[in-house]
Amino acid sequence: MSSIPVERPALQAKDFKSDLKPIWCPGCGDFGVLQAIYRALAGIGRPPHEIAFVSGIGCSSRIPGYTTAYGFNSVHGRALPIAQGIKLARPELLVLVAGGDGDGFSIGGGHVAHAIRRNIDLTYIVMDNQIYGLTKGQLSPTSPRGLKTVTSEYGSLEAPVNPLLYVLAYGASFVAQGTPADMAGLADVIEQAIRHPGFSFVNVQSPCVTFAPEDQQVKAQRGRMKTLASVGHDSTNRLAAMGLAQTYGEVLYTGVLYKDPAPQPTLDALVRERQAKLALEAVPRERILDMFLQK
Amino acid sequence: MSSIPVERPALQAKDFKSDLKPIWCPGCGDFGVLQAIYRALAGIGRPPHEIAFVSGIGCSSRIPGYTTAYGFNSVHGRALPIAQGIKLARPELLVLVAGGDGDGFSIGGGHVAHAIRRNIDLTYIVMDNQIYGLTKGQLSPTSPRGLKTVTSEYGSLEAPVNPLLYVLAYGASFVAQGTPADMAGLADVIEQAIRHPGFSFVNVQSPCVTFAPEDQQVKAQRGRMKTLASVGHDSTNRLAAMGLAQTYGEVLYTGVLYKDPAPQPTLDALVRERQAKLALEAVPRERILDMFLQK
Amino acid sequence: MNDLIIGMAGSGGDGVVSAGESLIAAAAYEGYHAMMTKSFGSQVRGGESSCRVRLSTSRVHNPGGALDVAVALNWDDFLRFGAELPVSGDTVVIYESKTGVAPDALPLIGVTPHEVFAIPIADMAKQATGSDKAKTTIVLGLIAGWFDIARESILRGLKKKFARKGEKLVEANEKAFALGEAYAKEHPLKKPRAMERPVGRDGAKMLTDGNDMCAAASIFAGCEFFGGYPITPSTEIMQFHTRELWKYGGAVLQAEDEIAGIGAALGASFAGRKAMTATSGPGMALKTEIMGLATIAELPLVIVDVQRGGPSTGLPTKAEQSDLYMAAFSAHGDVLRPVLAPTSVADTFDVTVQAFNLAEQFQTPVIMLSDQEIAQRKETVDPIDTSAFTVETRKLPSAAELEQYSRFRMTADGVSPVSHPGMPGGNYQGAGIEHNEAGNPTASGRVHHAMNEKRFRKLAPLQARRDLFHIEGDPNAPLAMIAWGSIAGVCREALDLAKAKALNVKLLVPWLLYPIAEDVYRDFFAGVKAGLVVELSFQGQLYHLLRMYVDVPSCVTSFCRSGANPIQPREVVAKLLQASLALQHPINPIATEA
Amino acid sequence: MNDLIIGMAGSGGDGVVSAGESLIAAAAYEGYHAMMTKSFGSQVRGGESSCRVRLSTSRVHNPGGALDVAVALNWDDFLRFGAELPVSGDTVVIYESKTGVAPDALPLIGVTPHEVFAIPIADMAKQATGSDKAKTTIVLGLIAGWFDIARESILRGLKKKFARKGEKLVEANEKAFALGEAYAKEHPLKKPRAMERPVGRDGAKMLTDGNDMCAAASIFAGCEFFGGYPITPSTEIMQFHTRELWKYGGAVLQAEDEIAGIGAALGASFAGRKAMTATSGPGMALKTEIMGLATIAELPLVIVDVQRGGPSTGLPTKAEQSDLYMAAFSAHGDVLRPVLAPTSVADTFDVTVQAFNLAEQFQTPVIMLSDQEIAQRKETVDPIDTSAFTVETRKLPSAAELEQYSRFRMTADGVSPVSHPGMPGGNYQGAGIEHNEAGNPTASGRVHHAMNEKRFRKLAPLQARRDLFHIEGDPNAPLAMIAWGSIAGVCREALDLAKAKALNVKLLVPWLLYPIAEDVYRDFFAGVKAGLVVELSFQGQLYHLLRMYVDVPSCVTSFCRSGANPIQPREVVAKLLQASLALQHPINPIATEA
Ligand SMILES: Cc1ncc(C[n+]2csc(CCOP(=O)(O)OP(=O)(O)O)c2C)c(N)n1
Ligand SMILES: Cc1ncc(C[n+]2csc(CCOP(=O)(O)OP(=O)(O)O)c2C)c(N)n1
Ligand code: SF4
Ligand code: SF4
Ligand SMILES: [Mg+2]
Ligand SMILES: [Mg+2]
Repeated sequence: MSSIPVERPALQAKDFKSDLKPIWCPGCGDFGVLQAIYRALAGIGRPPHEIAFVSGIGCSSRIPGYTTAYGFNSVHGRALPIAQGIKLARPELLVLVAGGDGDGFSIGGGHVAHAIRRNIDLTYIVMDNQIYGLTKGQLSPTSPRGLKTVTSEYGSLEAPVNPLLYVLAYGASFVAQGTPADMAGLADVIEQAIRHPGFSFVNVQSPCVTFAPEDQQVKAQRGRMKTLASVGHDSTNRLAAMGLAQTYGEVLYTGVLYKDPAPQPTLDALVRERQAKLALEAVPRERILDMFLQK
Repeated sequence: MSSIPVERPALQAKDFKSDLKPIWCPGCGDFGVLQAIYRALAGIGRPPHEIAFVSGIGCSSRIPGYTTAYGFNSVHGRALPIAQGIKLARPELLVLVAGGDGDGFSIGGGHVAHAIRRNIDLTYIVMDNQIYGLTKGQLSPTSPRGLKTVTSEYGSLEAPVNPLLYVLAYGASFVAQGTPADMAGLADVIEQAIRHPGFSFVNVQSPCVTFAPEDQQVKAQRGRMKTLASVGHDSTNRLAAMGLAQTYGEVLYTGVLYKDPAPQPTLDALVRERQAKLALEAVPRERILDMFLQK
Repeated sequence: MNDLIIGMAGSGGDGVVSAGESLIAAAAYEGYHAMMTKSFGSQVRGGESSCRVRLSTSRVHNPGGALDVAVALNWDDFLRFGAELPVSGDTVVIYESKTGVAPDALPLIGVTPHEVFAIPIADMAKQATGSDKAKTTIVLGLIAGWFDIARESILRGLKKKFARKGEKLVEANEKAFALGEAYAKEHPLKKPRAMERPVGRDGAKMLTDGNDMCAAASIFAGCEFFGGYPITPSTEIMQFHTRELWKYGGAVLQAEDEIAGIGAALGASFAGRKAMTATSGPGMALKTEIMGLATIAELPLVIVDVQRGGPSTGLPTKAEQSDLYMAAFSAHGDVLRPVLAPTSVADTFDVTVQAFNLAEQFQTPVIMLSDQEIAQRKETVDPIDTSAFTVETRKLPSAAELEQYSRFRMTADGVSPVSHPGMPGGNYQGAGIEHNEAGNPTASGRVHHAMNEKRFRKLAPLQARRDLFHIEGDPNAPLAMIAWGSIAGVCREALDLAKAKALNVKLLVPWLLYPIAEDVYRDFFAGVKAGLVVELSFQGQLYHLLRMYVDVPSCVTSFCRSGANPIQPREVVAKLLQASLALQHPINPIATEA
Repeated sequence: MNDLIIGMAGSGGDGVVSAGESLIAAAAYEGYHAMMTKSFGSQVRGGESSCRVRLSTSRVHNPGGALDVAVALNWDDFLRFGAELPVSGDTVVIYESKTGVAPDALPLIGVTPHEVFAIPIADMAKQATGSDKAKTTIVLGLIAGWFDIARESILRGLKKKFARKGEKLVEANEKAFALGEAYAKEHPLKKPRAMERPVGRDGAKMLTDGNDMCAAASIFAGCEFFGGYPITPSTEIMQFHTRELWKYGGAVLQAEDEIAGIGAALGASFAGRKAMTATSGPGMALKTEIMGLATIAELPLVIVDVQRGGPSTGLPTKAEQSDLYMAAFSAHGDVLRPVLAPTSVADTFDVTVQAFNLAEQFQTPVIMLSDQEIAQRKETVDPIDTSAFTVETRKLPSAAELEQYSRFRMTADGVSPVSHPGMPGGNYQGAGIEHNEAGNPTASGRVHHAMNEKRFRKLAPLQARRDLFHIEGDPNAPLAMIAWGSIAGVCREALDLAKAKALNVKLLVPWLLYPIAEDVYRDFFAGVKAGLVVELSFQGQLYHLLRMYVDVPSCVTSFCRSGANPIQPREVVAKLLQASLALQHPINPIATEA
């Protein structure tokens, strides 16, 4: 093998690191996520210009700017629609989507189900810190009931969203969870997610050191962490995965919760198929008006 | 008993019928839903002016106008937010929400999870006809894969939304399904839903006779219908309910899929509690600025 | 006779719209200019429906006013359309005699039609075909008989239409048609009204509506992506694309809402493809935020707004021109975004192509304001020579520029070459946050002002685009009209009527509504003594928009009305006449009779 | 000395903002007029931060220009704020000597400060307290010492601030303060600058920012519901309500997005409660559709837009006045919707109350355009006599009207009594679709036009609301300014400066921005020889809005600039001077020196 010249030099994590210095608070969990993404991308080996990395708005949504990929730090909650447009327009690209719990499950919550049921080949990474970081500490949809924040002086009265259970119910083809408290595991599930054909979702419990309470921090996480392998979970069983997902907020399961053993064709693949088939029927663009002639 | 004068004369279905003649197509399933609502409301016995009935836009969303309740035929997809505002502002009202599959699970899909996690005491009835009726026959989020419509000449490439599974994953306190093919059953689940304290959801397979395919019509439904009682389903088991919900689109289960045996306090109740408690701390409105004085 | 307006109404099942379509198709085939509008009751199916068909030997600019022929298959249904089917003293009324109404006691208030025929249409249909389904074929026979129009082509169309339902049905309809024709011959009109023959040859005209024209034009212009959500009266644009766009390697996303629709389209544009979305008022409202993102991210995008009556859900099936303010101003921050409007089905082609070209050339969202009238009416269109159109594409960075790529580089014309994912060396961060030339976030007021200046400056060339404006009539006329969108057709007809009354009038029709091309209007206003800005909106939005940038002479006023009750050419002429009289300068004394 | 501007910058942990707050609180307590703004780097935590405090014995209208005192705990941090902390030849510069910079080699380009003190602030803090955390307490001591200001009150404040952290910390800070003060006494300023004493008594002033004032005012005005979603720089309004509104039987919904936020608020209003939402540009964009619904459903609703730099995400932490177009026009269809703007923290009270009153009185959504500057700056406010304000509530139907209730009855003033769920007999259908008087859907053009007319007509009384406008300066002055929002404060100061230069200027400050109160402007323009409409936006949006309805004289021009680099009073004065010279009519020759 070693004598055969490789087409491209192998890429390393540092090739995905941009010159922009992250403006996250010192110790923010998102630094770990960023490292894990560098590693995963190096593992995949696609050059940065073939990657489109889309995000919404939030501390976490700044992440594309810290990579050398084409980035689109769009508007709050709309990363998934934009990413779907990119992938359908250029299916040859590797399309990553990332953002916060608020971005993804509050304002952007309406888009998740549809991205998933379309099964477009995207990887969606949510940095779930149970708080609104960028706007300085308001309740997020994943904030636990009772949490006191600047918008819940007397404690939150609402049950949190369960991202894992939701995406399983939406029929996601690949669902995993990780935390920067386990960097190797996190890089691994992200790489698996990218490799998986179809919509893949990774929930990352990425602590906000500035606004999230003590029990969300890395130290407390260690007490709640459990690998899915250690509980003998069968990651091809969606209903079992839903059962485990119900413990979201208590146990912090890491690893692959669900992976479709026989992935359905992706929408981008189906679209390409349709395009190829119908191309035969196309009249030239400049003669498109012929169809209106009264013959 | 008969000698004690009742405060209000008992209400009948016709008391909830307005003078407006429905402009649905002859035979539309929504006529049946309307009748079932009249009956359920008569069963409940609250006078029409104590009811706020909110909808979005769609054929189905016209339903409030055919009742004598206070109605709000709002904008497409936003019935739930408006209804939540009404209920939080006036918890003493009975608040009903209704609309189509597109209204509820496409454009309005982002609001459902949040209405449910807040557990506001609303009843939400979706007239699920697997099509966009009002706009004349486009794909809806519940349209089955492969369906040919005016927006899917070559067949839909997307998997449908599963309303039952979604709301179960969101943690809805009461989830049922009905069809106008079984009027008594439908009126019954709607009445149960209204009586249930907390967020209740009723999916009604209400056929669009004009645009939906043959196998969605009442006649075909009869072949797919199965009461949940007949399969011995335990409606207090959410995971079991999720299992059954996975057959959405094939089997048409009717009855109560899930009912929280120990319903959590509703948000409107928690809010009232908070208001009562904090009222003690209130300075008069006209002295609110005192807090800014530098003492 | 060289102009004929036919209106028909019946119940949902009667098929009057289908009959209208047969008629206009036949007329178009023979080379008539024609236009057809349809209208429905509020019921989704089974309610009343109507159509108006106007045929002419010269160009037709609008659906016209009072009917020459009114066909009531049922009086209740007919009357529900009120002002949409106006009967005058010149109208020939045809109705189903079985409704029991006596010809001298028609339920028409305040007007006696020229001539009335109570005809047992259903019975005749039954006689010819064994069922009353062919009622409208009888009507087509009557019309062909009386007006001597398109006989062969109607029969040819009926044959095509019923062919796949079997030879028997074809024959039955031919019989029904013949029966109607025979009735007409036996009962000649008091005042014979045979239509003149059109010029032109069979099959040379196109026939389509504005929505299909827009979608087809977008394919011509290179559109490769459509993202959108159904909404009346724009849905047909998406529907067209779901049939056609794949053939060109494009893709269509029927999104979960309008935000996702425009989001996906913007994504496709970021990925280097030409992309569009289409919607109507409520959907436009939802797209506001992402339109702003497209502006600051400097990405091409075409947004079609098929206007209907507003505010809110408003009047979903009626045309209005009340979204202009929204198109020009709906975004936070300082935004300059071109707004274009077609005025007919035919020029929907030109304007759609312009929209794509401007979007690409200036890396900007462009809004095309169509309206329900243009979008959903059928119109004959003369052949379009597509080779006369250029198709623009965005300026890509050169290899040298990619060496040290700076996405938002300050260039002389404000347009910076734009890369897209997949292009090595072009890697950059797109963003809605203010950025420096490299694309990195900034909070600097200086950079922000410079970037605003760049985003405005790059659109300056639009000021000189006189090809986006049309002046009709005598360019030195003292009386003036300005009209945009479907109402431009009304004013074109008014221009002809005014000329017939010897009023000296000119008409300015802008395709480009915003930014305001100041010199075009200043030049147009020179020498004007009185003028009208004619619009189908309550406020007269273009009139006020003009005032923002141009000193509109006080003799030019706004003439406007809310939608669903369109301004008629004769009303415009009456206003012009009034203005001319008020100038104490009676151009033609006989005009006072109007 | 009667006006003092202090600017400080340091790293996140240095606590300069907290020190500024101590200083302004003490000054306010003593009866000074004061204003404080703060600014942060882009890092969420641990980045650089700065504040500006302006103290005066008379009213303060804006944060001011060059600093009298510049405090750099770290030069890198200080310099990052650039134009926000301008040093002039009059500035006293104080900096941490340990940074190694020599007093004669400051990294300040093109300016030599009046006097420079390199002080071992950290060391002094350590000496006093054992740690360097009390650096800013040293600075407070220096300031109190040199400017003889608020000594007792600062100490009183420090005591309160550190009390719950223990007596030891209080003592340590008192020691640090004394050390700073002693340093000042030992090193007197070249030119002594002791501040004059304020008039007024201790504790009589309020101190707050615009967001808190808006929220408090809304409670005074009867608000019972807040629905919203966090967004900078408006979030504090919601935060206030989540603490307070429950106390008044109200409720707050932190919704899942801005659409749900305004939707819930509209629902609460439909249910008969006064309701509001608050947001900034991107959120406003999303609320567009439901704002249109509120207009056609004729429901009261207050929408606060705290403007920041745009378009899109733009400059989230900087003020701009570029959402005016959006506020006036963002909706499809013909919509008239009042837009108000406060100009200071103090009048945010008045304007918020007006917003609720207008909403209720006219059953309409009302937009209040605050901006980041007003919303987030702290300001002293003189006591407000709330009993002088009326609080309006919507007109309910009488018992007789409920007998045969017609929700949208055509009334003389266009306002129809409105019921709400729970009210027997008032049952009606609210809707976004066009409706007749009873509230039932219609597609009639006639009814539609009449309803548009009603919805516009009911707002006609706004034209006469001269109380929503303020004319300052000589009402007959030939030079004029118009300014709204936070820039009004800049122009108020410019007015004073102009007067000092013997320029005869008047200033119009509108609270009501839209609809344009035509007569107010016409009257104001009478006799004006030159004027400026001063705005913090690229386009000058009010200037253009005025032109839509009023013949703005050509001598009145737009003076505007994008946000994050505010126009300064002296720039306005320079413009006025230029204008006055251009008029060939030198009002005062010495003015040419400026
Ligand atoms: C339309 C819109 N609404 C609100 C905001 C303000 N905003 C920015 S980020 C954010 C939430 C941040 O929380 P999350 O998505 O969880 O990301 P994090 O900062 O915690 O990583 C909000 C509310 C916005 N930028 N745009
Ligand atoms: C914002 C917005 N987008 C789109 C529409 C157009 N529209 C009205 S109803 C509807 C969908 C109707 O389908 P569904 O909700 O399933 O109701 P149905 O008519 O089938 O009962 C659409 C797309 C609208 N009115 N507003
Ligand atoms: S605020 Fe929280 S999420 Fe944001 S950068 Fe800081 S630690 Fe990270
Ligand atoms: S179109 Fe379908 S859903 Fe609408 S009224 Fe007709 S049958 Fe019912
Ligand atoms: Mg978060
Ligand atoms: Mg439906």
